Amino acid sequence: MVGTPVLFIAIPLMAAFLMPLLGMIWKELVRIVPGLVLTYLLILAINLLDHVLVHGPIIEVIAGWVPPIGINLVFNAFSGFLVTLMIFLGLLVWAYSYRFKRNVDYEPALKYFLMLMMLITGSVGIVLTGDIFNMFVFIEITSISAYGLTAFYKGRNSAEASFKYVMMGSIASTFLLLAIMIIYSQLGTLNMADIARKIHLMNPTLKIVSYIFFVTALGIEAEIFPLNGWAPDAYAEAPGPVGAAFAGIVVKAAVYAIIRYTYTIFDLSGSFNFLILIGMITLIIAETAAIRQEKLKRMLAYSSIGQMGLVLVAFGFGTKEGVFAALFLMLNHAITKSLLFFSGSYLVYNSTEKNITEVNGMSKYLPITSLLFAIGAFAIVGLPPFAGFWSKLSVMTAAADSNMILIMVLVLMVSVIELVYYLRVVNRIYFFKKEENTQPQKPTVNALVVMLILGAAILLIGFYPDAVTGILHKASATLVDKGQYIHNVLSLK
Amino acid sequence: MKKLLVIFLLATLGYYTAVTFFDIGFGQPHFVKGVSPVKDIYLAKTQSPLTVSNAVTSIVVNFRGFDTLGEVTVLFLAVTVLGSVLYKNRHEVGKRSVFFSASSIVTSGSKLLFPAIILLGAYVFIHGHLSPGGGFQGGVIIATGFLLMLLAYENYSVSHTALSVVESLAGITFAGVGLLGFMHGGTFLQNFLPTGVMNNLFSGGIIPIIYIAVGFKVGAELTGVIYTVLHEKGESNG
Amino acid sequence: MEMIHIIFLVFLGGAVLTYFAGKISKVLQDILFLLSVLVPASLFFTYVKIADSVTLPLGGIKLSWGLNHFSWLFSLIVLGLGSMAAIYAVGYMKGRERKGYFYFNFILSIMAMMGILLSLDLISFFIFWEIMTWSSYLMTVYSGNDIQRIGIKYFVFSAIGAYAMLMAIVMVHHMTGSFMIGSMINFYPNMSLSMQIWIPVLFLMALGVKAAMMPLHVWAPDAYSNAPMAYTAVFSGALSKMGVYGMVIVLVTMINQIPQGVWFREVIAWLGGITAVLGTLWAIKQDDAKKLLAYSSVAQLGYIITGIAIGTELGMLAGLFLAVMHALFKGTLFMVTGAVEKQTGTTNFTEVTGLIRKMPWTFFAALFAIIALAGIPPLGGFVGKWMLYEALITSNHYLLVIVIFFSSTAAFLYCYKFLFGFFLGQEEKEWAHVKEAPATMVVPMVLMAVMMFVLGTFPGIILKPINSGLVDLGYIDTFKHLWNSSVILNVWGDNVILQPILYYIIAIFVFFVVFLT
Amino acid sequence: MIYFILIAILFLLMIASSVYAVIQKDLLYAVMATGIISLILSILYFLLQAPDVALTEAAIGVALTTIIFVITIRNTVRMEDESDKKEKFKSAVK
Amino acid sequence: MDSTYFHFLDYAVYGTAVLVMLIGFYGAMVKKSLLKIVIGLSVIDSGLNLLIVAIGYYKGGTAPIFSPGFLEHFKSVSKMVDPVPQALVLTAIVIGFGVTAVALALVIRLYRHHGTLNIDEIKNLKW
Repeated sequence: MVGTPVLFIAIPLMAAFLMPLLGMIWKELVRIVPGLVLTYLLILAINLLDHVLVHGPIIEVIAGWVPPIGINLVFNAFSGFLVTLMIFLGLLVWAYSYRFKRNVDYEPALKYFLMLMMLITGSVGIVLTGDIFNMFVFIEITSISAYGLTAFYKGRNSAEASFKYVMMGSIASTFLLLAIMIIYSQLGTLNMADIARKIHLMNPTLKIVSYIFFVTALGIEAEIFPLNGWAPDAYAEAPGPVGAAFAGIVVKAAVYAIIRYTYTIFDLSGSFNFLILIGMITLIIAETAAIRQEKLKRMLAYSSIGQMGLVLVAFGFGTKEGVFAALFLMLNHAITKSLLFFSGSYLVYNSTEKNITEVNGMSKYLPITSLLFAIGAFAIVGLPPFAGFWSKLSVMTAAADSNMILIMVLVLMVSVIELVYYLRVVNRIYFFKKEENTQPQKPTVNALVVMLILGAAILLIGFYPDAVTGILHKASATLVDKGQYIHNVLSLK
Repeated sequence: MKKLLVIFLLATLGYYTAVTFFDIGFGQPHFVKGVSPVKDIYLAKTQSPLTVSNAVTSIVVNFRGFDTLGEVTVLFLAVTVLGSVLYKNRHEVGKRSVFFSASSIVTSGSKLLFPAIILLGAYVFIHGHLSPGGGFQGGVIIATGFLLMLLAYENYSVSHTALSVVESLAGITFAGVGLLGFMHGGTFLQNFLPTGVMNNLFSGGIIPIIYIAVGFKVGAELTGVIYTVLHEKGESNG
Repeated sequence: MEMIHIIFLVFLGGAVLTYFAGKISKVLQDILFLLSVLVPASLFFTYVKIADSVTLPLGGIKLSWGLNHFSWLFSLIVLGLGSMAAIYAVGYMKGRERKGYFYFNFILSIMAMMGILLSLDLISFFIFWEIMTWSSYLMTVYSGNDIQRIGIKYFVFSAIGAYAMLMAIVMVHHMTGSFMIGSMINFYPNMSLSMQIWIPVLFLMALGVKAAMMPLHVWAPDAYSNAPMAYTAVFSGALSKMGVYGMVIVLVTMINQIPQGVWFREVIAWLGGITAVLGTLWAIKQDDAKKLLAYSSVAQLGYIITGIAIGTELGMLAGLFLAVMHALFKGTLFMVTGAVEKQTGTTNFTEVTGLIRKMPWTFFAALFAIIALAGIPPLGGFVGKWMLYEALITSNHYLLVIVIFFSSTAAFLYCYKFLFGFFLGQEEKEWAHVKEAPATMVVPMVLMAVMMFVLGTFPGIILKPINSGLVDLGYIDTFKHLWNSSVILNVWGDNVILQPILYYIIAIFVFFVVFLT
Repeated sequence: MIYFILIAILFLLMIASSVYAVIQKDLLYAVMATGIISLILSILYFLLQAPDVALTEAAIGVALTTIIFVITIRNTVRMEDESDKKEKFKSAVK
Repeated sequence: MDSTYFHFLDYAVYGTAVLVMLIGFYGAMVKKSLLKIVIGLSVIDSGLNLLIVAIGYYKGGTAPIFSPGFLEHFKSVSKMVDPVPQALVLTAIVIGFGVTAVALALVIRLYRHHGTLNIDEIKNLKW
């Protein structure tokens, strides 16, 4: 073993506190240090994941108090997989935004990278923690960084988008605290495993109320339908790489939280159907909204919301296959949507409006970026031989195994809509004449490398899905096995 | 129409929240039968291994110290975000908004009060493990002291560099103590100092150290918040 | 590493290499392109034997590919037409922009079609099906003005079909626990009735889209006419046959197994008939050669669908024979149109006339193809249509015979229009400078014209593989008993007594045409 | 009994000031009302045996939050601009 | 402290807290002024914090501080109120302050751009 899960939190925090000091020594350090930290964490995550897949989960206790007294971090195959994915994406986002929009000078750069690092740390914390109040704290860390990143540009709309996000976020934290307190007042504990063990003792009405509060609160972060008002604006107004970070990291963490509550903590029988219902509504509404968008990033945002709906539907099957499919979807969505955001923000780099019409004919000027965008678009609609196909196939297989024919039909119908709006953009990039007032911008070398890595990942998974399915199978088995989780956490002495 | 909808929504929400909390009950033990709440363990452990007088402090700093680390980070981030949101290029920085032209009584009074307030704040966070109060409260009190000075003196300014150095050092102390505990005992934030005698100033192991760091950090951060917001003179349209 | 793997790898690697070779040298790109189509084709016909099969475990699923007689027949169409079109494309694409893009998608299309034919499991079938869809889509939107509408129409139809197929696939997987086509077929009789109906219907939706069956044909005319002609030859000639290929399998292995299948076949046969009539009528109205041929393709596919939907041995034989012939003559016609387009810059009949002396070889190919299309002896089209009539009559579909007959009579109108419009009529000054197309374009056209003649004269050459393919599917060997009962096969299949007379007729016809000019 | 009345008055005052904070058009007064809410909260926390929280609420809620609000109001506008489009139309007609 | 008072409190604390929360919600959702929305959010926080602290209260309990002589006097800790909600509220208050500060900064920036706080006039994005 090379380290413990607590380093995922401690190291970035330490670095964050250090960064203002380091900046005084050499200004470039504030750009370099987050990359070093994330690289280290990625190595750590891969090592730990490797260890966990062989030796079983690592339960890290904090301050020497075993659960349920103290806070604990759980690094098992499921959370470990997500953490690795998040840190990998975080590293790519860092590399991509290293010299993104050169006009950023020292002060904003310091703040940008600080917030970015905290965004990743907060999301990782959400996934790792085994304590519901601690999760609340991490959600707040993530949200505040997200508010700041959304309002990062000086343009007139970014503050508005961010304010909307703050409003929704505050309401989310209110609900979250209420739910936490309802549970605490009944069970006298805040540890997830302990709660899961005792939840059957709880009054069913209170249980349902607290579950609904939880899902409402986390649904705001996870962009579930009636609560996703903030998302398109935040995606559209935030800097391009941040959109990728939202889609790939923050939302994943929130979905993880919902899933943890549904699968492990609560034992409500109807909650799976509830997940399918809200997921389906989210999927349909978001995809029909996406087709009407005129701005590229808003379209991507709605598509991201729709994909999260699909992930929830897949989780809602409640079977191991469903979880596998959902995890596969999350993985592919993280990779692909990041690629789309990355390449998309170069396609509309110099435009103020970021309209879809402004990508017209960009393939002549930005051949590689355009190609990667096209690959991403093909992958996300699930065309073989790209990565998205396998996840779509696994979702369909899981649905068929759960006898959910109607869900299958709806999901496939929505996929056709998705296909239409992505193809429209790809057509514009390749087959339309360039608009006169658009100025293509060559991507920087590091951005290009990042995009190529993601494109290669899409192709790799597309041609050789076995590269990831092994981990996904183990992770899904870990999530479904609730008793093992409780035992692992509470048997510590 | 919208108002009606909102009222309906709120009525539903209010009803369910109220019913839920009336179910829980007030002032009597509300835990489900058969569970042993963690608070009993907290109260017991607060006395014997930790020797901390203030149970809230022991929870905030030790049992749930990780939360506090996160909380400090939230404040740190809030300052960062504030700076980022209100960031202006050098030539844009406006004059500080002036509330009132302070009379000499106010200015000299503030000057007198300022050290006292700082002292009070320091006292509060140093005695965080013995009496009510602690890092947060002490930090806030210190920040109010600076606020007073900023309001009273038009030209009073706090060195931004100094603030961020204090902030960073305090933060590093917190995380560093945690990592020391990790190296010493194998878990993050583990106590590695002798705990001392209950109700002594030097008791509670690492708790006072952390709380002092938190106090400095919160003080610096909140001062930073006030400073940033104060220097935001909006070009009002009349 | 088995030969089938190597073939796919050569296709794939060739596609990528060809794409990037354009950065180095245009000639290298052309050579690489030809190599990456012709080398796998020759490898396939020399090294891959019937009943070879290979597997490839992927994503927890065992993908398996293998060859049988039936898929060999279609491989013949795909690789034969594909090679011809590839040679043609080198000339056609000379001087055009984005050659790499064209070649890449061309090779991928061929690979995907081969993949479909070789697939023994549903997943690889679906994967190749989708690759085929998007590569042909990318060709459809290669040029033209209205691509947003045309391309999306094509893709949406394909996607609806493909997703219907995906549903069927996962439902089959749910019931049988396996993705193998064989196990699906074996399990089919044990399914519940609703599944027995739904599974074929869902499959037929996907296949019907590609085969441009009546309610699902909407995309076809636009897509066929909008793609570059060098590709449309493959698109209409081979790619649409993938739908036919799947339909035959679904019809034979599933629908024929259940009593309700009669109604299915009836409906599909009628859909085919209606497609044929309407396609012909639409084609007559067109002024643009591309559009005309596109609608004519839809109509011809209607014949094929009718033939295979009848389901008797003779009907199958007719449908498959027509499929082969259609690949040949429609491929040739699209190539001709492409040649005319390249030399004159337009494909509108009202603008281009009298090219017969300027482009004699092209005219020769067009003439043969048109004769075959119209169903005039001695070229292949006649044999196919005759067999189709026979099949319809022997299975008591008298009304359908009338419909089909009406359609093929009406087809003369547009056949004439095509021939007359481009090649006959007044020679205008405007086109005085027009020259014959380059050799790389002429040679494939002429070769295919000759092929048509050969097959029309000796239909037995192609009927034998069709027959063994049908035997693979479970039909009894038709070689002996059926061929005896059919007049035309009796005469032309075995001995060639009537041959000189027919040549005479054709010579008179040609003379007549030439005289007219 | 005196406690009863005191507590009741505190509760009523809290609700009243929250209503006032929401409906008052003059934002400065509204902010003062939130300050009063925090003050009452602080007292209630003491009564609920939570001195730590009371201290925090007094410092953060009463002092800091209010000050920041006030600074913000000084930097922006003091009165809530509730003028609907209708009213604007009216004034335009006049 | 007599019992009537606590019976009254049984309902009044929760009732007041929930009512304050709802009033805050109403302000945040209906009001047009950005500052009013932020005020509403902070009112919500106040109500919520009261609610949480009230959960931890036990009748006749003492503050969770082991002042000198506490154990001699009470013998056991069961007379203490629950310290956990208090610790949580401590965290929640600080976090709430951070969020409020961020929201106010955004208000200032919106005002800088638009010269107004009215939501109807700021709406550039679809709400």
